[in-house]
Amino acid sequence: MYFENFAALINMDGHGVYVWASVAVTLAAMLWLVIAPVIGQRGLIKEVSRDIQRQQDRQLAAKKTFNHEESN
Amino acid sequence: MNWLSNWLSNKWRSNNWQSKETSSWQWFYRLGSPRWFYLRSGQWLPWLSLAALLVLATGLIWGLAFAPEDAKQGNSFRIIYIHVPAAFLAQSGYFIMAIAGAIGLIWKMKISFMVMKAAAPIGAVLTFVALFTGAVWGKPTWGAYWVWDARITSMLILLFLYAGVMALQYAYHSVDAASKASAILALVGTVNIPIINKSVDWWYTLHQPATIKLTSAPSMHMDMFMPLLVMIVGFYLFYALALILHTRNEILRRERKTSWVRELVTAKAGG
Amino acid sequence: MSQAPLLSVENLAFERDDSCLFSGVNFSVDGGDILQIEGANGSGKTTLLRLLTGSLQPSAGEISYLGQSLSQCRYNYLSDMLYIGHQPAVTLNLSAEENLRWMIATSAQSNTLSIEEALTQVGLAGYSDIPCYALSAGQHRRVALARLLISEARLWYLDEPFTSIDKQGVAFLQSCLQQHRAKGGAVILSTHQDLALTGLRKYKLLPHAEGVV
Amino acid sequence: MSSPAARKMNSGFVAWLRRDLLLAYRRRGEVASPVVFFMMVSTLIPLGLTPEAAQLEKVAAGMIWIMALLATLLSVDGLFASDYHDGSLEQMLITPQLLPLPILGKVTAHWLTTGLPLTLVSPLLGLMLSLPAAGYLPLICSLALGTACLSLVGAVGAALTVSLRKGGLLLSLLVMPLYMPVIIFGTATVNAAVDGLNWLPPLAILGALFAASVALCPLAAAGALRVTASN
Repeated sequence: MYFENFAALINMDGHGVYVWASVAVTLAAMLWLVIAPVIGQRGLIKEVSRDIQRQQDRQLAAKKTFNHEESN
Repeated sequence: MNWLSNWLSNKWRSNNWQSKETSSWQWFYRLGSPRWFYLRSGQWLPWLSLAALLVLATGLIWGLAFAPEDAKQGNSFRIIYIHVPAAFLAQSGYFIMAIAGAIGLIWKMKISFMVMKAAAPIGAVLTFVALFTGAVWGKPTWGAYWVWDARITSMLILLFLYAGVMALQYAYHSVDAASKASAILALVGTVNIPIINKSVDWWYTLHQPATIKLTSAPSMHMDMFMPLLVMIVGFYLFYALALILHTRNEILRRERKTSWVRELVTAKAGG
Repeated sequence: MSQAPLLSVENLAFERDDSCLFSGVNFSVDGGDILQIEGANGSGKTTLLRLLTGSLQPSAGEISYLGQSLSQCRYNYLSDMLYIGHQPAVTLNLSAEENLRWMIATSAQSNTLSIEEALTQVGLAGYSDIPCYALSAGQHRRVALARLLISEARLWYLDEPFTSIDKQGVAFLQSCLQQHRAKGGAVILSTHQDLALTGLRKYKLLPHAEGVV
Repeated sequence: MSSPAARKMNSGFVAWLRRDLLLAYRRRGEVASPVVFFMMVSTLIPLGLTPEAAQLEKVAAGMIWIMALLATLLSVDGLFASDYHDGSLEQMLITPQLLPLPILGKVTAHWLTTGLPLTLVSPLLGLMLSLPAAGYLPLICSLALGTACLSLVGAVGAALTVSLRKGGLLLSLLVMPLYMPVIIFGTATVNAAVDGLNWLPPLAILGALFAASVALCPLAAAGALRVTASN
């Protein structure tokens, strides 16, 4: 390691604040770029499965009314 | 003049490719199938994320803890290991977006429009990261968070260019119109980026010749340069990962009415 | 010798944002034909006409002019075509005469009929130098229809040409179509009006299915 | 077809140029507004900054250029809008001529009715903002070339946003970053002359930018109109 100890690595001769702030913001942004689509995908899958459910319900309802009319 | 008029008319957008010449270009068109891309990219994802994580961690630890400090700037120079790769990817990201848009316009490949749409927010976030790290780096170097440095000014303009593409993308209700219009804008921007960068460089040297340039690559020592190289590779891997993830969502969103997406979703919901 | 028809449409389909508006549209039109496109609102009549003018691209199928695909004879085809859309393309700040002069300048072929004469025939005599914002919607239509008299194009595409013109205007337009037919031209128009024209054929656009001639 | 194609190709340019000039003449009040805007903002600058000549002359060139840019941006929004609404644009898309030529005609008319008047009144503004004497000729030359670039690039933005209801603000967002090189070399031309340097190199670059815009912008605008106007 270039630094003598861990504290020196954190401090970096007074420049640590700038370096670590940059690292933190960058990592946060990158993490967000990966996590946002993963969360988004879950939402999308839920939405699509709800769509499918609704469509099935509609078909079922249509069948029922059709049968009903037939029996009359 | 005939070729020109044909080109300007819509011949080049003809979509006969589905029937013709499927043999030699098959891989290309198969790549164009959203379904194929979605299923295949799912297999790549674990490996890609592992590789990106490893390379980024290596580069970051190497750069922050093991590389020697810069003689003039001291330890604050270590911001280079995230600023430069982010700026690099922000620029190439715009070209990737424009190329995807061009492929979409010319070969009418749906998937490339989806890639284009996915690339815009990723590029914008990376541009923002480059701007932020540049500003933070400026404080210990020049004593101010914001200095109208050539590179940072170019980055700011790049952020505006990304914002324009994204705004146009969201302005249209029709997906087709949004894709094509923003592809044209991205292409116009691509032609302009080199001009903008050159003129900003020229403008900067005209006004204040830099005393300390943030990134003085030629004078860089090998020990400093290697971690930077590793970080750039890591950022590229990360970019590919993010692009694939965003594209997959876009595929699901646009293909939600197709049977393959429905099968996929019912399989996932059941299992 | 069997000659290629003036305009033929094969298996035309159009989809926008992954939903299909219509598909499998087939018809051909020759000199002396008047084809009326029918269909419910939203069935794609305007879109079909725009596909024919080449301002929209079909998702599948082919439009050919004299047996050649449109991309091969774009200049000749567009020179031989006249389209009047929903909007009559009448600029409000120009007078009727200026509007017509500009339209002639941008279209490829025109006959020797004077603008004054054309405006007289559509019933706008004495209105030629009044700015069009002072005219009514029906009069705008008439300005646009005056193009029909001056144009030498064989193919006319008219989108709802009978909207907002009065009875006289309808009669005039019908006689205009008849004359064009007699000269060997062809007309494709969309309207809900029942027309009493010789040589009239109808094509019904059905949503996402084949139309019926 | 015996009709000579070349003659007709020209007529697309001339016909649209003449029509737009005639329209501009009919709407003189509307056409004058960019120039009035240009003049009005210039009175704000001494009020907002300082009336001192020594300070004004430093910012004069840049301010005049920024105002010219904004004035062009204000007017370029309407380049295709009224044609889109009355159906003329639809007719333009189906004329047999090459589409970039009518577009170039319209842009030329736009420059003649905004860029040129702005260029012509700019010496007056220079006077009001105490621009040094050496700066006038470069100001006129650079504005003449530069506003043409602005009109051409603006046409692409106008074509991309023509069918949007609130296109104006979006248009400025799209086009402004593309204007940066023009403003850099435009102000540099004037400042070089004021500083007693050779002002021809930046002007030459401005000329190169103009040449590139003439060649590429009508093509891009044509592509954009085919996408946006039919939707």
